[in-house]
Amino acid sequence: MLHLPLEPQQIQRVKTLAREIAAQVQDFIDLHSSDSSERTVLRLYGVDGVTEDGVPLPNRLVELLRESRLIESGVSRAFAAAMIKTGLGASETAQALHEGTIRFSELKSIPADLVINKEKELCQRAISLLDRSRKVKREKAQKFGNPSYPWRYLIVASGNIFEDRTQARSAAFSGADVIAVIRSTAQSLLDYIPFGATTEGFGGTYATQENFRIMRSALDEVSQDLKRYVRLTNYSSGLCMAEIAACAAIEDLDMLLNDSMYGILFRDINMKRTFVDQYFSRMICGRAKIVINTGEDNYLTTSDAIDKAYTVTASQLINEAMGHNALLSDDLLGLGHAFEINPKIKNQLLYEVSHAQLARQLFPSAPLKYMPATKHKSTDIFFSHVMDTLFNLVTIATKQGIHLAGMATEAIHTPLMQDRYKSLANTNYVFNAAADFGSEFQIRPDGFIAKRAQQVLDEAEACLIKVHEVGLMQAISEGQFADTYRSKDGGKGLSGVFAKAIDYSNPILAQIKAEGMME
Amino acid sequence: MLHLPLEPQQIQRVKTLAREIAAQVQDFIDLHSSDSSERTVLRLYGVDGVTEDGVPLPNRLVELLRESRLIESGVSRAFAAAMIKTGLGASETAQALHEGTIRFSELKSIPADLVINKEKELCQRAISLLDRSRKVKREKAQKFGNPSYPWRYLIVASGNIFEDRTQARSAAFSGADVIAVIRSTAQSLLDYIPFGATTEGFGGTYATQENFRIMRSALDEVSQDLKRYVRLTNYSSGLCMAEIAACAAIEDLDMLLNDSMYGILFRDINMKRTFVDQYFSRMICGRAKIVINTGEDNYLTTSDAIDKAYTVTASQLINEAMGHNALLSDDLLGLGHAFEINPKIKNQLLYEVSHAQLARQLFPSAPLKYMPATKHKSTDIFFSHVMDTLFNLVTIATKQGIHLAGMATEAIHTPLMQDRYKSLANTNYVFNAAADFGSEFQIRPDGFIAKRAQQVLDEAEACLIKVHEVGLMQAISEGQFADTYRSKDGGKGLSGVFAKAIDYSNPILAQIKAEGMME
Amino acid sequence: MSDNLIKPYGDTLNDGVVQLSFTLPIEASARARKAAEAYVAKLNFEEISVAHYKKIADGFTYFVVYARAIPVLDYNHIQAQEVESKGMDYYEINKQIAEKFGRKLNVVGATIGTDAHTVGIDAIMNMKGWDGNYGLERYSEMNAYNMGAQIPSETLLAKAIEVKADAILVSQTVTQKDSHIRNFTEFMELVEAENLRKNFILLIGGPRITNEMAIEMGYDAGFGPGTKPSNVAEYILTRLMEKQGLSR
Amino acid sequence: MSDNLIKPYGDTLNDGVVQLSFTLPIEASARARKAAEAYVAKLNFEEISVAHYKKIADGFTYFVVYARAIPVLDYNHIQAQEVESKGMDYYEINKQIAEKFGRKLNVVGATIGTDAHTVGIDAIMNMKGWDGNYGLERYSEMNAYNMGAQIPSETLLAKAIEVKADAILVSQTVTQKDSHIRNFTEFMELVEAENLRKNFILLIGGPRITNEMAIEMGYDAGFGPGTKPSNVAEYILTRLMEKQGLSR
Ligand code: B12
Ligand code: B12
Ligand SMILES: Cc1ncc(COP(=O)(O)O)c(C=O)c1O
Ligand SMILES: Cc1ncc(COP(=O)(O)O)c(C=O)c1O
Repeated sequence: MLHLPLEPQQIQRVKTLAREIAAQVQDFIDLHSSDSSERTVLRLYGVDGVTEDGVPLPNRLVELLRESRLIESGVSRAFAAAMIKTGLGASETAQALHEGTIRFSELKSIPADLVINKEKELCQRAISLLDRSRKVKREKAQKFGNPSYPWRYLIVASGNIFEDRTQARSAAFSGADVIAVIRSTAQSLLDYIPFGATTEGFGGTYATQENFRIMRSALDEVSQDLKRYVRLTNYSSGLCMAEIAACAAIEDLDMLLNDSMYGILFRDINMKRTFVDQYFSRMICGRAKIVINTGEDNYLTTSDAIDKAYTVTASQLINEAMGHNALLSDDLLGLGHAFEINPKIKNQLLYEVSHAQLARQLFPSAPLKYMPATKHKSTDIFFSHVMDTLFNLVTIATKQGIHLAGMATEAIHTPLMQDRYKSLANTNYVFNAAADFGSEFQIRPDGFIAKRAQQVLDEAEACLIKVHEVGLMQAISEGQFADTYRSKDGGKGLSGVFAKAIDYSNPILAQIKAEGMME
Repeated sequence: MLHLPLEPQQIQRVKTLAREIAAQVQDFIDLHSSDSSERTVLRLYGVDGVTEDGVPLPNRLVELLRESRLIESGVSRAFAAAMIKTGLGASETAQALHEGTIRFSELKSIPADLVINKEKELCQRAISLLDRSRKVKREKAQKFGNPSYPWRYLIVASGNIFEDRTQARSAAFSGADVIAVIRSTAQSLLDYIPFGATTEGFGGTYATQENFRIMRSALDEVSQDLKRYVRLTNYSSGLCMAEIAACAAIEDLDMLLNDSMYGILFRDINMKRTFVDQYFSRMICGRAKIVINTGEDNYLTTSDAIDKAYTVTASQLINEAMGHNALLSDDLLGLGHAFEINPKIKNQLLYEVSHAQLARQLFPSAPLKYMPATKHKSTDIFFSHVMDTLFNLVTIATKQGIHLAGMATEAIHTPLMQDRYKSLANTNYVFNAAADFGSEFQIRPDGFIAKRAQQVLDEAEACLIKVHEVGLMQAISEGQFADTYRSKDGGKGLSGVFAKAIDYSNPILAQIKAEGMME
Repeated sequence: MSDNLIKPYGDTLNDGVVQLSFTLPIEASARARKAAEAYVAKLNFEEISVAHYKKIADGFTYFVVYARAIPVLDYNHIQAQEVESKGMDYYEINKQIAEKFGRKLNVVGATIGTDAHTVGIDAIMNMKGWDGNYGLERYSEMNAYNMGAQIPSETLLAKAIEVKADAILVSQTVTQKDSHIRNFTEFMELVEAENLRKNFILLIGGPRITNEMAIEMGYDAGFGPGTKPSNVAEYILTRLMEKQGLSR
Repeated sequence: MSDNLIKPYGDTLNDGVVQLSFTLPIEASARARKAAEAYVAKLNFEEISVAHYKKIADGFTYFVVYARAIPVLDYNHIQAQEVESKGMDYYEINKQIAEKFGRKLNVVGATIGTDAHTVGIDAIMNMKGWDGNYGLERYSEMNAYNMGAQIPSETLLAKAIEVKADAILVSQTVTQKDSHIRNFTEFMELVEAENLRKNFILLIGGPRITNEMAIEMGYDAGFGPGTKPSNVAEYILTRLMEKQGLSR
């Protein structure tokens, strides 16, 4: 293993800073919930389907709950009461609520102990869904064969789930360990999850439960054929973080893009909304053993990858701390970073090794998610292919966990089938040709690479000290991250956030919390 | 700089072995000359042009000398006498000899002191040609700007010198430091140098003096434009090694492919002929400061690059020793090696680093010539481009001297203009991105890379011990190199070799030897 | 004007050599290889050499082909309307604006539609600019308003009306399913519907935008990769002078 | 038989996407870019996107293009004559030779003309073989004579006559200016001039050789990249049985 001479005390210091920053945010989170978090509860209770007008039932119900001015107490108890009232299953009850045959406002008469029992029963159902998913995935990995790190991660983005499936099979055939279905442009701004199979997505394919199912079952077949468990990932980002996490858990997805700040910075989603939702989404991921992938790479698509390298590190530390708060074990922390330095910079490769190794050493047991060059990719596909070769080398040299395969056509179009093949041929070759690079070479302890890593860590520490001083929300509004300024009450989705009433109940969250981190 | 922990004593040992092997061959060389060596003398004395039938005058004259049974004394004195006889210049005298108006057999009457004086004059002319070339090149390098190592070496191979010129300009524009005009297939087996400009070569463009001139003058213009001295190289190999060296010196070429064993092994040229000719060719190169490029890379296109890595090292040591015998200074020793390991081998990159660094440390002041993958190149040009990226990395990491740019289309066709561009874009990027790789990383002293280098050196030593025992000629006939067996009196061109008579004279060789290695 | 006939160049004039790579939805086999040859022949090539073929999925084969293109193009018939630039710099442009107009120019920019890419428009407009070339916000003689990304056409136009914009800058990066064309067209239709076309210089830009394209869609000019802020500033200056009948 | 119409596949069936790269002998400019577009249009493409263009020499511009190919190919019309192989191995082949012929088969091989590449013919003939598959010299039931490279056609034929060869193996690697075609043709003409065509199984091989090509030139079969010695041995065995009317 490569090694940078970092001071353990400094690592302690930055981790403590991040922990305290996260704790402050957690105080806020604990007092709030959101429409989408409530919808998540409903989904885990078994509510699915859409109205005649295509409105998802979870949305419709939370809307009704708001109209009844009962939202502050959470949907859990109200829905349990409704179920008792109808004596029917979750979906039928939801339908009844939608049709107005029963109303949230008319359930007060149902005895509290009955409601609480029903709630417990529903919660059990929810938790068992998550536990089942955790077990199923573990079994499949064992049965089919669990690839070792780095996992080769390939995107499909045709906008048609069935075409995506063809692409995914091809990618797996060439060696992909993870398939990511790119989501339709701007889905992050939809305050609901579309329903059913997508055949005409735009810039990607909607994240829907049905799409998850279609792709996961295709990959199960592929895993069987290839004797290698091929993982599936999607996006738990935007206005429906927790809801998507729930659907993903139900459909046995393996990984999710999920960042504590991405939506705020890059989608102008309100920060309160984001913090609340990401917490619940992560609690689900932790319980169902879904690896999260954070989005630090995005900082470097807008800011300079050398000047702002420290923001990646600072954000990773915050994501880790928040992840731990949400009971994510280290093996679920796919903290992000990226190979985004301008290829014209002298010693670009050494810089990248330095940054990648810093992340490796700061988070030794996290399966780091390493992104290829994108911003500086050339439309000269031959040149871009060469950049990816060095990227592949850095991954294997620094033992990254989740390797996003770079595309020679990155600066042109979403990948063609043959682009993926070429990318994997590149990756597979380099991973093998440089298999033991990390143990054969040593970083000169007083050299450029070591000094550079130290500098980034120092800058990250300084940044965290500032953030710690003013609090994370304030720091974001001051533009500390990604050169982007977001005010506390600005952005999309704030109206969906509410303070929990004294009788607020979300037994799922409570139970996950009570039972702690999963093995 | 990367560093392998090699034992200085062992390096001493292998160098001594090689020196003694070369000394033995030198004993043979000193007693012999060849038709082509004699033609070289004539060329340096100013004989050029062809007969009505297209036979080069130097060939015609040496033929006549043979017919007159005077060859064993060398052409120098006979030609000097002929010039006295005609009272004309070299070419006119040659013409007179060709036409039979004078005859070598009829010159005995001319007083010896006159002849010796004429010979001295002619020799002066020859030496001054070489000295001029040495100086001109030094001046041009200073004037235009001398690129630092690694020099990027690009081939042109259109078969038409004028089209080659277009390609060369393009390559230089994209960053080439050296242009190699690939020679027409099988020219190495021609026992003469074709005459004039080539427009219809096959698999390359003939090495002719006129072609040299055309290309060198184009590169002078380019060097002026680019403010960077662009070097020119060609082949001093085959049946006309020394003759081509002479033409190259006259036309101010900078480098020549020239190996002490290549012709024997790969062209089945008689070994005696080769040893004699390469000596004279190298004496010329040393005097005119022409860098030689040896052909060890060729071993690995036929034999396995791991199993037979030691043959490269052994041959480099022999080439060095023979080069020193021929007064080549270290900066003229472009000893060859290659990146030819099967890309499917695990840790291919580490093997290649090991081999390349071994060469670097064995010959610290030689501008090593490093060849890209060829045999294992795929017809999938994208994959081949990736292999070249790692090759480029090894070059810069181990500080090679002369870097032959790898071509993505190697397994398909001789390079197109755009192939060269892509190759250079790859090279330029990697050289810059990994500029200080060698000083930033350290080879683990007890690791795989170090052990592998030691193994190759041990095997090379064992090989040299065997060669030393039986003598180089015998060793070659036993198939010690390139898995190829060549008998002492087999192969092409033996009939052109002769033992020097007691009155043999080659004042050029004598003077170069007497004056020693040039600064 | 005599003809200027051209063909692709491999290593000899008019050899026509072109490299292709593509995938066919058929199983890899000698027959697939022949199909690739036959297909490339339909594309007007000869001496077709299938250098490489490889199965990349069940029922899909990837090919690398070299072949010689047959057609000849008369380069004399090709015209392109390039945006002309005298290479004026920041200082010169500010000076000229001050001299010729005696007021600051107003410029509004945005990425419209659902396109979330801001880096391009930021490169042109933000203070720090691009590649060492100051952005429009930095120009002392300009008021530059960068609205960012995912801006509806209506919002952009409203802002332009509000600040009495001299020029509107529209950026589009995503081109999948021709979304950029749709968005540009929508914006233009909006401007025309409001009868405001003459009020503004309308510029578009993005990684796949050419000047030709812009003009076809009724814009004044289009800017592609590598555009520097000063190119845009110079264009706005000169075009405005032209529109107002001022001499250069 | 119904049609089986195919087109290149990018990421959607029949989208026709093809990648091209080529150089045009013109100076890099927007006009050059347009010329590239116009040229690719002549090659039967639509939705042509010049992704990249770059000056690579005075008067030469390099292009990377993505475009959608228009033609459609009926795959049902494509037939390829593949060399059939049952995948017999060394032991099986030797056994069959012994059984069916009761004598060793004689095989002569060489690289002819000025082509100096021996690695290919060596891979097939030399003891150690290729990729773990024994070469013909190793076959107990064969006498294999590998003459090496740069062998004149006459010499090869003379040797074949001398050893009463059952099969002659001819290798060619260099294909510049179609030298392989010339050499193969010359050898075939020589064999026919001597009226010996029926005496031998004639095989050719090399990196750019296909079976189709071989048959066109009158050879029995052609072998390309990846050929294993056992493929060749099996072919010789079965072809010889066929010629001699022996059942399999
Ligand atoms: C950075 C980036 C992102 C960032 C954007 C961050 C941000 N704040 O902008 C993030 C990560 C958020 C992102 C997201 C997505 N992206 Co994106 N992204 C890129 C990337 C890597 C770089 C683009 C860039 O910034 N270039 C640098 C700028 C400076 O160049 P430029 O835009 O060309 O601008 C110059 C000129 O064009 C001109 N210019 C530009 N605009 C204007 C306007 C005017 C008026 C003028 C005068 C000039 C001008 O001046 C600029 C300076 O010279 C490209 C790939 C690539 N290398 O090109 C993909 C790419 C553009 N993204 C793509 C896609 C599909 C997406 C996503 C849909 C999903 C995905 N595959 O990642 C999402 C959703 C985005 C959405 N809703 O639109 C595709 C687009 C495919 C296509 N052709 O349609 C690309 C090509 C990647 C790919 N191969 O899939 N992306
Ligand atoms: C090794 C090599 C050399 C070695 C040859 C050593 C030797 N003893 O053979 C050396 C260095 C001497 C050499 C020299 C030259 N080479 Co060379 N060389 C190559 C190289 C790198 C590999 C070829 C090889 O050995 N492949 C491995 C073998 C096993 O594969 P194969 O030949 O395809 O054989 C398999 C099958 O085809 C089949 N097969 C082959 N023959 C036969 C015959 C029969 C009967 C059967 C059944 C099967 C069969 O079975 C084999 C096993 O599967 C190629 C580039 C490349 N990567 O392909 C260039 C290449 C072939 N060389 C080339 C050229 C031009 C030359 C030179 C003219 C100059 C130069 N550019 O280097 C000289 C002169 C040679 C001459 N006079 O012919 C060009 C040819 C271009 C073209 N298409 O015409 C190539 C493609 C390089 C390039 N891009 O420029 N070369
Ligand atoms: C954490 C995270 N979420 C989501 C996305 C995708 O973007 P969108 O918001 O368009 O779904 C990314 C993109 O890189 C990301 O990193
Ligand atoms: C030393 C040397 N001479 C000559 C050549 C070229 O071969 P030919 O003999 O065909 O000129 C090579 C090829 O690599 C070589 O290494």
